[in-house]
Amino acid sequence: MQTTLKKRLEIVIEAPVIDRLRRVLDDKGVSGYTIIPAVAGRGRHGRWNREGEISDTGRMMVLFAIIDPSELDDMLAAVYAVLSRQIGIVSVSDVQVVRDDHFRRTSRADT
Amino acid sequence: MQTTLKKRLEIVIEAPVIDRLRRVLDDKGVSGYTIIPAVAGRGRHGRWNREGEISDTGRMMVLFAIIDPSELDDMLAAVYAVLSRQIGIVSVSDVQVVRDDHFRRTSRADT
Amino acid sequence: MQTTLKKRLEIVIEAPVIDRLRRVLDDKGVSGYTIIPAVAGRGRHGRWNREGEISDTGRMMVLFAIIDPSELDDMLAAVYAVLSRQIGIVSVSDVQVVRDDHFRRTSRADT
Amino acid sequence: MDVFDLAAANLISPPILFFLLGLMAALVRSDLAIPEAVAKGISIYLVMAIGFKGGAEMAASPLVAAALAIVAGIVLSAALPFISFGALRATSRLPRVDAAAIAAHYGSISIVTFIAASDAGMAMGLAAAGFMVAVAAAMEAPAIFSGLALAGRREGEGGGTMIREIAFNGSIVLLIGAFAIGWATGERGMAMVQPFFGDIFRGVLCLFLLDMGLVAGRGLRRSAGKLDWRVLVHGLYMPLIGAALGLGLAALIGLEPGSAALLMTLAASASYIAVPAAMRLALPEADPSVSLTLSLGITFPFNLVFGIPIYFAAAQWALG
Amino acid sequence: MDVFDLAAANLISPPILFFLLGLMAALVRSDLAIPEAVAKGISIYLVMAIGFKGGAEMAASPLVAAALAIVAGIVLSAALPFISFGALRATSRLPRVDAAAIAAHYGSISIVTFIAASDAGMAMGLAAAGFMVAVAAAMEAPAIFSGLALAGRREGEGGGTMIREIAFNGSIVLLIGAFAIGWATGERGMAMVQPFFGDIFRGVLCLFLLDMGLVAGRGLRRSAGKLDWRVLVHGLYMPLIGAALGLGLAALIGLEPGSAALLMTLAASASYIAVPAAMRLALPEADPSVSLTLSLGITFPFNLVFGIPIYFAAAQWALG
Amino acid sequence: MDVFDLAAANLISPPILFFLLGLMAALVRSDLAIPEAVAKGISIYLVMAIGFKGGAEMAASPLVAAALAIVAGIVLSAALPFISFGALRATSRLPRVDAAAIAAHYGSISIVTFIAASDAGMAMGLAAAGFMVAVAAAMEAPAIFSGLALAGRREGEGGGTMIREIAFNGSIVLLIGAFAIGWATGERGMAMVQPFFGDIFRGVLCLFLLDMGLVAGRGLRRSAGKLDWRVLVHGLYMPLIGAALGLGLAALIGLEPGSAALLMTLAASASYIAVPAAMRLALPEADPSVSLTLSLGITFPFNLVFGIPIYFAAAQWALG
Ligand SMILES: Nc1ncnc2c1ncn2[C@@H]1O[C@H](COP(=O)(O)O)[C@@H](O)[C@H]1O
Ligand SMILES: Nc1ncnc2c1ncn2[C@@H]1O[C@H](COP(=O)(O)O)[C@@H](O)[C@H]1O
Ligand SMILES: Nc1ncnc2c1ncn2[C@@H]1O[C@H](COP(=O)(O)O)[C@@H](O)[C@H]1O
Ligand code: NA
Ligand code: NA
Ligand code: NA
Repeated sequence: MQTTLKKRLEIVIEAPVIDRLRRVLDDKGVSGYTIIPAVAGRGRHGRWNREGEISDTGRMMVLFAIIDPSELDDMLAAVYAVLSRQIGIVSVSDVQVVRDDHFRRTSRADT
Repeated sequence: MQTTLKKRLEIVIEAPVIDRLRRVLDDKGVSGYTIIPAVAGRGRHGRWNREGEISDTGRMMVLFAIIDPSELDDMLAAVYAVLSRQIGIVSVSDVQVVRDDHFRRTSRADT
Repeated sequence: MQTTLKKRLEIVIEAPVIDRLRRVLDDKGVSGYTIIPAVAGRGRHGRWNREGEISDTGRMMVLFAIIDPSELDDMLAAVYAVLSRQIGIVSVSDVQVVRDDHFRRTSRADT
Repeated sequence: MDVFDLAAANLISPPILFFLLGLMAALVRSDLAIPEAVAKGISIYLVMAIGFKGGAEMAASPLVAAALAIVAGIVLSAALPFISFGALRATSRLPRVDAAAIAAHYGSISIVTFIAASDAGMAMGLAAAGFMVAVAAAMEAPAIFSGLALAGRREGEGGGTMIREIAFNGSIVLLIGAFAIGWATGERGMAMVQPFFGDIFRGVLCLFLLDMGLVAGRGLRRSAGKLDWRVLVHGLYMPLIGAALGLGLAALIGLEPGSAALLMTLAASASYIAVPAAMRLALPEADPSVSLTLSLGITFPFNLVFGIPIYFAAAQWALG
Repeated sequence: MDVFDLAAANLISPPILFFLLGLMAALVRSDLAIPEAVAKGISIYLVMAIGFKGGAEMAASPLVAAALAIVAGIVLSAALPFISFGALRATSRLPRVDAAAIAAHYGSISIVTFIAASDAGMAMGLAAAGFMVAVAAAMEAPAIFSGLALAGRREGEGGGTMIREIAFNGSIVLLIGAFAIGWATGERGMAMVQPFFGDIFRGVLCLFLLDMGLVAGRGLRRSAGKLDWRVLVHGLYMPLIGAALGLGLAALIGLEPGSAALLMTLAASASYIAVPAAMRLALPEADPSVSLTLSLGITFPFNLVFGIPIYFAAAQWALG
Repeated sequence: MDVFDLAAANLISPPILFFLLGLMAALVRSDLAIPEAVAKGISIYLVMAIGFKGGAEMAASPLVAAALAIVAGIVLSAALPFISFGALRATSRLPRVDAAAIAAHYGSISIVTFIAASDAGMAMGLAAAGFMVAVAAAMEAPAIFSGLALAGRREGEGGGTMIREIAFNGSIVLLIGAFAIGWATGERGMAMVQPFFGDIFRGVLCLFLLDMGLVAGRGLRRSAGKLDWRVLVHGLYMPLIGAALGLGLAALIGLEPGSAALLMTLAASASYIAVPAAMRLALPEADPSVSLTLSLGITFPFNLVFGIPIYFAAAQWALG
């Protein structure tokens, strides 16, 4: 099958900020993303574990978005505008996709 | 350590179809996969969020499978047979594994 | 933006052993990791599904850690010391990160 | 009580008020949310409790009446999609497959609407026959086949697998199972579990309806302005058509007012759990957001707040 | 009862003992854990129940007294952060922004501490006025603005968004909503849901405090030795300062002892749900682990075990 | 009542019927499922409730009798694995390490079986001594060490860490903690939480056993045909051996019938939570699916449906 190169942006970010991050990605017109809850982890801010907690503070979420390489710099800049003051990390890797049209940027989010 | 190149297939798919997808992968003899629940996301079909929902409709699951590069085309074809009519996305990336034998295809699923 | 090459270590491991794995990573001074619960999967040990289970046995967790390429062999060796007798898989892929300093190894975990 | 007293009593009952609270909280974008696992756990509790109670009351029900009511329910479930489909195609420009999918939702039922109506009937002193639980179970599936027929689909994989999946659908199995257990253990069984399945039931229902309000409100917010108003009003008049047919059949088979009002409620309610999942498997081309908004965002609140008192008033006026 | 009898009775009540059990289990690194979804579900139940009961009792409360108490609460919430900030800056070397964030926690309240105190008061026969629930709701937010002012922040994005987010914060919406529903449905409504929101309340509280003990214990273990002792003792004397001011205001506006003890408890308690989340949005430079350890690991257990009986004893001694 | 009446009464009690419903639902591949978080939450509730009640009843128990029963329990837990191991090695071709792992499961206990038996005893009017809860707690761990010894293992890391992990295992800590709290607060404490920990207990047990049925049924379906029948029957005769030894020891130390039946049930039951997790850490070479299928899929249903009435009948016949 014919595949196209895309970038997979993976962001680990503290839960209270996830809505803000989503707004930024929506505004930039990213074609899509998926959010997964993490249950435990470690980083410079220490170890954490979710079991039995009642507040969202201190929990991390993992968001990944598959985007076009041409949009990468723009997205990274936008993501860092949010992330620079918050707890979280970002990484980027290469992926191949089949249905290229699915990952076209939209001028504005559809919501 | 000596490592071998594999492909990491990552599929985001709507929850009601996950069993069908599993059946296809099982039939193809994929050596393994792991399924993770997503809690929120966005795509062409709009934004979604799980908190407090009671139906499985509209929720996405993330399935990833580490497979041999030689099997990739075959698997992609099988996955698309399911996916083409459903909501979801597929991407493929390169990964290295150490225990190669663990990822050998079996002729038929063991269940 | 200027990016640096890192390795993304992804480990699928049975839940009862996750604390042992964390201890090993902490001792090695890995700069961070994130743990995500899986809900279903398949491997050589068969198919599994979490719905309604009450014991942690048989559930898998996914841990990923973004580390420096120079630390890879060392980490893999440590991970395998735990993993070789347990159920689980390991894979490694290339990722790019922006804030390099975030992923520096610490001499000892901060907990 | 006349219809206005009933409506007023219903409107200021805690369950309905908590539903409205949830609805409003979602509309003002509050982050109030009940965890998914808890909401699912509560819905399992409610289905178990309603099934068990229905079964325990079966001793008092004549079997012939039960059988007649079940047949009436199946007829309603199979027939209503044709009306819904006809109305949608006549008034809107929805594609065939979308109209068929929506129609299937309206033939099938919402078990929570049924539970809320049972509770309201109990609060009004209009108890219903225990077998109405079995009628609810029987009405879930027929509509799905009508919907597939309307879409012109003769599923390859669908056939066998679909029937299995529907018949062994979790909430049906639980409802029928709990009903059978209640029937088998009777009053002695009921006495053993009364504090859990009886006493705290209405309070738990408040908690669940709060969540339903949140879910419905979020759905509305998400799709406000997206839906064609001709599709939207379908969510308001279709329940009334269903209830009217339900009343007719209830009169025909001689149900007393309490049970008749429940049959009307079942006919008027639209599925938002079982049918949407079935449609994702059988008619994946149909846009799930339209039918879900309609059944959960429009019809569910309408029935809960206005429909239920209307159905009870009508049943009492016609059959009381 | 004198203060020692009160303390003893409080200490051997099941809710407190389950809290201590959780604390100990976490300290010995037991893997005992209550799933997050269940803990959230229970906290929603507790807030609903306390709000509903407060509302249902409003019939018996004069509205002027309620308004006075709400104003007193707002004053306390807005003023306490300035005291907390001053004390922290005078005694420790915490950066301005961290001290301001902590101060905001101490002006705001912990609803679970409030619930435990209401329950303890009920067990002692010292019932409080229903409107104290409204006071609790009113005290959540003002402290956040004081905290931002202390940090020298005039948020760009913050302004509008923040006020929205705080006002429509889930637990506030639920508390006020349930209060309004209780008020609207009164005794009749309360009778309908008494078994769920009343009878099993204290048992559920035991389960929840077990979890709070686990959470507090884990927090303590994680940060033991990391916190400067000058910051740490803040978590012990600040509640006493808050309670003293609360007692003064309660005397001024003429609250009876039961309600006064609750106002003291609110002033003494520190937020660990709403304020930490708000601070992550508005003051992300502040280290969340310091303030969370302080409010959840130090002040919460202190209030639960020692504070509550002290506040009740003091209220009774001064106003009884 | 003779054994057949007992069996019949047990078989048509709601808890057992809900278990069978779950079992059947899983076998017909229904998608009925209770969310994991809810199932865990309920199991925490059940352990808390049974522990608390046991403790509250300790006032009525002579301490010497309690100590004797605990010693008997420890002896059973440590000894049974040797019998189980011998039987498995003699009749099947299981590798040493697998046989040892299974044997450890049979020495240890299933707390849910114990809870179901207590509830059944209560329904029959055969109450047991409060200290039987402590016996249950004491029997969880010794079997693990016997299992390790049988596997010829002298764990390096295992030693210290394992004992910690077992002793501070969540359900043990909670069971003993709740027991201690019940003991400390006595009847006054029990009265405070009776509606939650007492009245609704049996209803919650129904919900939990529904889930256990689903879990057991799924396990059976997954491994049907995979298990050697010589291993499989072990899951049926081993509980009877355990119960017989339990009865002997109960007679020796002079337990009354209600408590004796519980000791028999503990001896007969096999662990499926604590031991499987311990074995994954200590004997990772052992195949977890064999032992889990045996204890959860064979022995648990057997005890629940047939074993418990047999043990009560035997205890009453021998000691009544
Ligand atoms: N190197 C890493 N690999 C994977 N996840 C990480 C890494 N570093 C940090 N994280 C995650 O991001 C969270 C915040 O990171 P930090 O700001 O370093 O505390 C951590 O708690 C982890 O969940
Ligand atoms: N570019 C993307 N990156 C990551 N996840 C995506 C992307 N596009 C879609 N998804 C996920 O797949 C779901 C369905 O996509 P869609 O069919 O575009 O609505 C979305 O709700 C997301 O969870
Ligand atoms: N090739 C694979 N790709 C993704 N996940 C896998 C793969 N193989 C195994 N797993 C996961 O690891 C678990 C244990 O693997 P195994 O030891 O092969 O049974 C499985 O249940 C899956 O969740
Ligand atoms: Na209907
Ligand atoms: Na305060
Ligand atoms: Na045993």
